[in-house]
Amino acid sequence: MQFSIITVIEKILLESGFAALGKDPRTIIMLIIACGLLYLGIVKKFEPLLLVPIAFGMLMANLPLTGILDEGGLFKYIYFGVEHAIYPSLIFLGIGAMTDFGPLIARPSSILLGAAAQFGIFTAFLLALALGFDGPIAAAIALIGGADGPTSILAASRLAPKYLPPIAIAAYSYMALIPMIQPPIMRILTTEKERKIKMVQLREVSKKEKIIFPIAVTIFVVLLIPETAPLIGMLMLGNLFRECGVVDRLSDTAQNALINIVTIFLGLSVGCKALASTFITLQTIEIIILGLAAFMLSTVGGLVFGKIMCKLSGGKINPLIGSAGVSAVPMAARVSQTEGQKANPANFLLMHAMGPNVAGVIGSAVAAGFMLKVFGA
Amino acid sequence: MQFSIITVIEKILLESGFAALGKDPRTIIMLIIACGLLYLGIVKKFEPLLLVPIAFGMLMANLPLTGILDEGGLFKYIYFGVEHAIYPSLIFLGIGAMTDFGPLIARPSSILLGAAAQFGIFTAFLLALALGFDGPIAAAIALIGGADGPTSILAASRLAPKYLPPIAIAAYSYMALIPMIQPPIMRILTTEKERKIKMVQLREVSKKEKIIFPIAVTIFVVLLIPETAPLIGMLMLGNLFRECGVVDRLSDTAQNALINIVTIFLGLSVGCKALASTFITLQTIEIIILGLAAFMLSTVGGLVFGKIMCKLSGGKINPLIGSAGVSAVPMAARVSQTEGQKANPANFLLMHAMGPNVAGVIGSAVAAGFMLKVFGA
Amino acid sequence: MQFSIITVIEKILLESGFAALGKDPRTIIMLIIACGLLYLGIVKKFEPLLLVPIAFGMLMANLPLTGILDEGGLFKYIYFGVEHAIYPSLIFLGIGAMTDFGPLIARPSSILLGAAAQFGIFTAFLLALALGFDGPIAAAIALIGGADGPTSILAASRLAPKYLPPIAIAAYSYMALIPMIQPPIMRILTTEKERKIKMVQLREVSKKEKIIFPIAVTIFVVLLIPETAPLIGMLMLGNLFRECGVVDRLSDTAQNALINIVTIFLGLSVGCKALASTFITLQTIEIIILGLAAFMLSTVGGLVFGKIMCKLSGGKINPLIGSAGVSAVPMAARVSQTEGQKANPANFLLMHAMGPNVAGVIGSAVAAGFMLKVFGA
Amino acid sequence: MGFMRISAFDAFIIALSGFAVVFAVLAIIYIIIILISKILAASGNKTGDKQEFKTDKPSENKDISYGGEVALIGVDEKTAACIMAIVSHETGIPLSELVFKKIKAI
Amino acid sequence: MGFMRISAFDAFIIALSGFAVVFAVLAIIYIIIILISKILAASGNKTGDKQEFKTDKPSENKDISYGGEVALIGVDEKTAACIMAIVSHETGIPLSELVFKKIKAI
Amino acid sequence: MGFMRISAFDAFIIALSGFAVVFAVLAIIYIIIILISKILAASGNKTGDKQEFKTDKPSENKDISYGGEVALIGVDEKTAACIMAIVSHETGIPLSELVFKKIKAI
Ligand code: NA
Ligand code: NA
Ligand code: NA
Repeated sequence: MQFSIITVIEKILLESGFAALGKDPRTIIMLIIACGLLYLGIVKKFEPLLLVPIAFGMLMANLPLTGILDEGGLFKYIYFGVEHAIYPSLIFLGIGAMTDFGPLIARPSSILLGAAAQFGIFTAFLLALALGFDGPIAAAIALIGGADGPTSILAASRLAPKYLPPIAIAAYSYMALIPMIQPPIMRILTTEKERKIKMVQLREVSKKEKIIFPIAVTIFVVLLIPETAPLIGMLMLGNLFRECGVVDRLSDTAQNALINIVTIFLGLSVGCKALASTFITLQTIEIIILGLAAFMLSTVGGLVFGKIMCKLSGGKINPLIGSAGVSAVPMAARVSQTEGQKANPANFLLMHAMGPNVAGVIGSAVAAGFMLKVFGA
Repeated sequence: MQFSIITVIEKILLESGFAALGKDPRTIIMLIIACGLLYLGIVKKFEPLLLVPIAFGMLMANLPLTGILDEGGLFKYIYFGVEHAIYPSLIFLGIGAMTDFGPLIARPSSILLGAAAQFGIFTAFLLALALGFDGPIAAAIALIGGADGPTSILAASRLAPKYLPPIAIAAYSYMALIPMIQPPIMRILTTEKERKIKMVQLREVSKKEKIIFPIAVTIFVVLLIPETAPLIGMLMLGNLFRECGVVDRLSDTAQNALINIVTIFLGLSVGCKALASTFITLQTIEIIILGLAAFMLSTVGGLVFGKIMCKLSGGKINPLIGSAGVSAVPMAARVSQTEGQKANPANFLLMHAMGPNVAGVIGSAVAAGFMLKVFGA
Repeated sequence: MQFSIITVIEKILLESGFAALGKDPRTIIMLIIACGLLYLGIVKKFEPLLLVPIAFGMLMANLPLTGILDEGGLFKYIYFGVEHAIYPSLIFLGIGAMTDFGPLIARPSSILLGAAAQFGIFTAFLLALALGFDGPIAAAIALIGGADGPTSILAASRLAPKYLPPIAIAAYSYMALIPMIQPPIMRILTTEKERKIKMVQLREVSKKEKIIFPIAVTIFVVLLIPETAPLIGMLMLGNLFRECGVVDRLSDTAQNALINIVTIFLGLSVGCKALASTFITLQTIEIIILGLAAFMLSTVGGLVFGKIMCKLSGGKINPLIGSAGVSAVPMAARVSQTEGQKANPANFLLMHAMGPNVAGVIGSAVAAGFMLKVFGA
Repeated sequence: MGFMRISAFDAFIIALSGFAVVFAVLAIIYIIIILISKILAASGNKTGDKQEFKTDKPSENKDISYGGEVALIGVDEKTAACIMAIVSHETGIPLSELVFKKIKAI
Repeated sequence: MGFMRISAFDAFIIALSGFAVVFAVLAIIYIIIILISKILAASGNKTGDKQEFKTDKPSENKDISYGGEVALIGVDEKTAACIMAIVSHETGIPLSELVFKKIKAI
Repeated sequence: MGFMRISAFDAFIIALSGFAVVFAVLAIIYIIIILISKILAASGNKTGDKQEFKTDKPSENKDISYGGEVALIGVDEKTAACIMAIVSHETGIPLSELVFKKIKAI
C-alpha cells in the first residue's frame, strides 16, 4: 500500500459513483425516473405510501458502486420478503383488518360487479401475448388490471420476477390515476338518466354475518383455487381480527405497525430491482401501455355489467357503481360517488360502491390464483 | 399444452381442494376442529389472542394443495420463529413488560405457592410415562400443567416438535378454562372458614426493589438452571424495561407492537402444524386428558400448600390464593378473588393472589428448564 | 440412565452456572461490569435506550452454559441483524424521521462545523495505529469520535467485529458523558466575550427545501462515497418520510415501533458479544482511552473551527456551537445552549447549535464511508 | 421476448375460462353470503336468544343501515364528508353505521 | 410410542427432584427478595438520602399499599371493578397502588 | 495486535485525506443547500404560484424563524423549556417554529 494525498483523492474520485455514471449514462435516466416518481408521490400524491419508498429504493439502487444490492448488502436482506412473497401476504393481513365487507354482505349481488371488473385482466393478457410476451409474463402484466398492488407484486414475483418493478410501479400509479382514467369512460358508457339513479338504503348487517363471512370465504375460495391461499387467507384473517371483536390489539397492530413496516420494506424492495438494464427497455413501455389498457378495460367490464344489472333490477342499480369493482379501494368507490353526485347532487353512492369495490379485491386475488395455477411452476 | 374451456374447468376442479378433500376425509374433521376452536376463541372468549390465530392457521393449513406449508410457502417462513424458539422468548419479553412483580416482592413467601402449584407438571409427567410416552414427550406434555403458553411452546418445540400443536392448543384452552376447572377443586379442598380469611394489606414496594428484582432473579435462576435463560432472561428484561423508568418507549413497544406481531406469527405457526396425520390420533386425546390432569393436580398442589401456609401463619394466609400459583396470569388470580368474595363479600384477594400468580410463571419456566436439562439434546 | 435424587441434584449443581463460574472467574468480572452498565443506564441515565439492552445482553451472555449464543440459540438469530449491518441502517431510518434539518438549511455554513468536529476521528486513528492496532481496527476505534452509535456499530461490524462490544459501549457511554466531557474544553478554548455572542435569528425554511434536501444529499453524497449508502441513504429516506407530509404513517412507524424493536435487538446483540475472553483485555482499556481522546479531539476540532468562523463572520458566530458538531444529537447542542447561557443569560443558542449537530451525523457517516472504502474488504 | 409459446386459440380459452372462474368463484361467495344470512335469520328466530340478538342490532330503528342519501344544503361535499368523519370519530360509531339525513350550513 | 425407556423408579426420581428443584430455585428467589429489601432498607437508613427515598414512597400515608379489602354497598362486584379501573385509568395511578375503602351505589 | 502494517507516513496521508474528504463532501452539501434555496427562490418568483407558496409560509410575519433569544423574567431555564414544550405540544406547532419573546413568572 502506497499513499499520497493526491493518489488517495484520485482513487476516491475514480472509485466514486460519478466515474461509474460516465460509464453507463442510462443510470442517469434511472435517477431522473426515480426523482420523477418521488414528484408524483409527494407532489401529485399518487399512492405515496408505496410510491415514495419505491422511488427512493430505485434512487439508492441506481447510485453506482454502493454494493447495497450485492450479497451481504442491505437490500439483499430486505428483498427476501418479496422474493418469497411474504410481504404481499402481510399487507393483505393489514388490508383485511382495514376493510369493512358490510356493504358487500348487505347487497351480495354487488359481488358480481367485482367479477366483471376483472375483465381487463383477461383482455390485457391476450394483448400482452399478441405483443409477444411469454404466457407467465403476459399473465403478470395483465394482473395490473386487477388494480391491486400486493396481488400484482405477489403474482409478478412468482411469474415474472424480472418485470416486477415496472409492473408494481404501473399498478400503483394507475391506482392513483383512477380519478383521471375512469370518469371519461363512465360518462361515455352510461346515460345521464342512469347516472341519476338513487339506490335504496342497504340493510343492516349483523356482527355474526361479518364474523362468519371471512371464515366461509376462506374455506370455499381456497378449496376452489388453492393458489389464492396466501392472499385470500391472510386478507380474511385480517378481516376476522377486525370483526370478531376479541382480538382488537392484533387488529390494531396488523393495520398499523406491521403493515407500515412491511410497506417500507416492500417499497424499497420493489424499487431496488429497477435497474437500467431491465427497466429502460421497450418492454417497460409496453407494460405501461398494457397496464393502462387493462385498467380501462376493467372499468368497461364493470360498467357494462352495471348496466346489465341496472336493466335486470328494473333500474334500481346505478351502473356507476360498476366501475368501483376494479378494486383500488377506496379511490374507485369515491369516483363513483363523485360522478353520481355530478349527475344528481342528492345522490350518495359511496356506500353502494363499496360493495363492488371490496369485491374487486377478492376478484383480482382469484384471477391471480387462476394465473398461478395455469402458469405457476 | 392443449386447452379447451372444458378441459380447463375440469383441470381446475380436479386440482381443486374439493377433489383432495375426497381423498382424505380426515381433513374435513380438521376443518371442523378449526372452526370449533374459532368458536371457542370468538364466542366463548377462550384466550382469543392466541386461539383465533391458531385456529385460522389450522384452517388454512388443512385446506388442501395450497403449498403454504411447503418449501417457499408463507407458513414455512413464519414457522422459523417457533422452530428456533424465538417467538416464545419475545412473547416473554412482552409479558415481562406487562407484569407487576410488586405483590410478590411485598409478600415473598407467596413465591412458594408458585412452586407448589407446579405439582401437576411432575405428576402428569409420571402419568404420561405410564401411558407409554417417551421421556422428552412426556415432559413436554406435562408442562401443560405449568399453565403458561409460551413456556409450553418453547419446551414442546425442543422436546416434542411433533406434538407441538395439541400441546399448545391444550395449554391455551385450559388456561381459558381456569374459571371452570379450579372452583370445584377449591371448594372441595378448603373449608368455608378458610375461604373467609381476610388477608392484611401488603406493604408498599419501593421502585429500587422493583428494579433490582429482575436483575437478581436473572442472575441467580440462570446460574442455577442455565436452560431457563431464553425464558427467564427475556421475562426479566421486559420487566426491567417496565420498572427502570428510563426506557418507556422500549417497554411500550415490547408490550404492544412487538408482542402483537409475534403473537400473530406464533398462533399461525402453531396452527399450521396441526395436520390430520399427526392431530387426529389417540395421542392427541391422551394429551388433552393429561393436560387436564396436569392443570387439576397443579391446582391441588397450590391449594394444599396454601393450607399448610395458612396453618403455619396462624390463619393469616387464605389458602384460596394457592390455586393462583399455577400462573395463567391474571385469570387464576381472578378466580381466587371471586371464590374468596363468594365466601365473604368483603374479601378482596386479588392483589394477594397476584403474588403466587406471577411466581407461577417463574415456577413453570424453572420446571421447563429442568426438563430441558434432563431431556434436551 | 441411572438416577437417584442425590445424583440428580449433584448433576444439576455440577452443570449449573455456579460450577462454571468457578472455572473462569473472569466471568464474574463481566457480570459486575454488566451490572455497572445497568447502573449507569438506569440511575445515571447514560443513553439508557441502548445501554440497558446492551448491559442486559452482556449479563445474559456471560451467565455460563445457557447456550444462548450457540448455533440455534436466541442471540444467534438476533445477532444476524448486526452481523449483516441491518440494524444500524434501520435505526438511521428512524433517526432521519426524528431529525429536523431545518436549522442546517437555514444556515448552511454551520455544516462545516459538522465536518471540523470529525477531527477526533482522524487523530484517534493515528493514535490507535501508534498503539499498535491494525488499520481496520484503528479505523473502527477512531469512529467512536464520530459520537454516533449506529455509525460506530456499522463500521465496527465490518472492520473490527471482534471489538464491536467495547467500541459500541464506549460510543454510547461517551455520548452520554458529553455534558461532562465538553464544557471544560469549551471554557478553555473560548473567551468569555466569544461565549457571550448572541446570534441572529435563522431565516425560515420552506417545506420544499426540506423535501429536496434529503433527496439531493443522498444523490451527491452516495455518488461521492458509495460506501455511505446504507447510512446516508436510510437517514435521508427517514427524513423524507418526515418532511414530505404524505407518508405520516410510515414516518410514525419508522420513529416508533420499528426503531424501538430494532433498538432492543441491537442492544442485546451488542451486549451478547461482550465475553470475558475478548472484553477483559488490555485492548478494551485502550479502546476506552482512545474513544475519550477521540471525543475530546472532535470537540476541539469543532470549537477551533467555530472560532475561525467567528473571526471570518466578524463576530456573528458564537464558537460554542462548534462543539455541537460532534453529533450526539441533541445532547451536544444542549451543552452549547447551557454554556452560552452561563456566559449570557439571554443567550439562546439551542437552535443555532442544531445545525452543526445534525451536520455531525452526516459528517461521521461520511468518515465511516471513507474508512470502509480504505479498509473494507 | 422469443416465440409465442401459446397458440391464439389456447390463449383465448385461458382468458375465457379465467374470467369464467372469477365469475364462478364470486358467484359462489354470493350464494354463501345469502346462505349465511338465511341460516342466521332462521336460527335467530328459532332459538330466540334475544339477549344476543340485541347486541347485534344496536337499535330496532329500521333507519339504521348502510348508505342512503344525504341532502346537502349550502355545504360542499368535502365539508359534509368532514362533518361525517368527525361525528363518526367522536361518537365511536363506524362511518358505515351512521346515517346523515341532511347536512345544512348554518 | 415404542417402549418405556425410563424405569418407574428413575421416572419417580426425576419427577421428585424436578419438583424439589423448582422449590429450591423459588426459595432462593424468596431469600433474594428478602435480602434486597433488607439491604435497601439498611442503606436507605444509613445514607439517609431522603430525597431519593421520597420518590420511592409517593406518600407517607401508611394506607397506601397493595390489596386490602373493599366494602361494596349496593354495588355488584363487576360495577366495582369497573369503577376501580376507570379511576385508575383517569388518574394514571396503577390499579395496584390505589386503595378503595368503600364503593357505594348512589 | 501484531506488527504495524501501515507506515507512519501512509497513516498520516490517510488521516489527512479522510479529514479532507469529510470537509469536501460537507462543503458540497453546503453548496447544494444554497443552490436549492436559490433555485426555489427564483422559480417561486418566476412562476408566482402564490397558492402553493403560501402553504410553505404559514404566515407572512417575518418574525417566524428559528432560534433567537428569549428573555426569561423570574423563571428558571428548565421551567421555560417546559412551558415552550407544552405550548408546542398543545398547539401542534413544532418547537422550532415557535417564537417566544419573553417568559415571565406571574
Ligand atoms: Na380487482
Ligand atoms: Na406456572
Ligand atoms: Na459525528
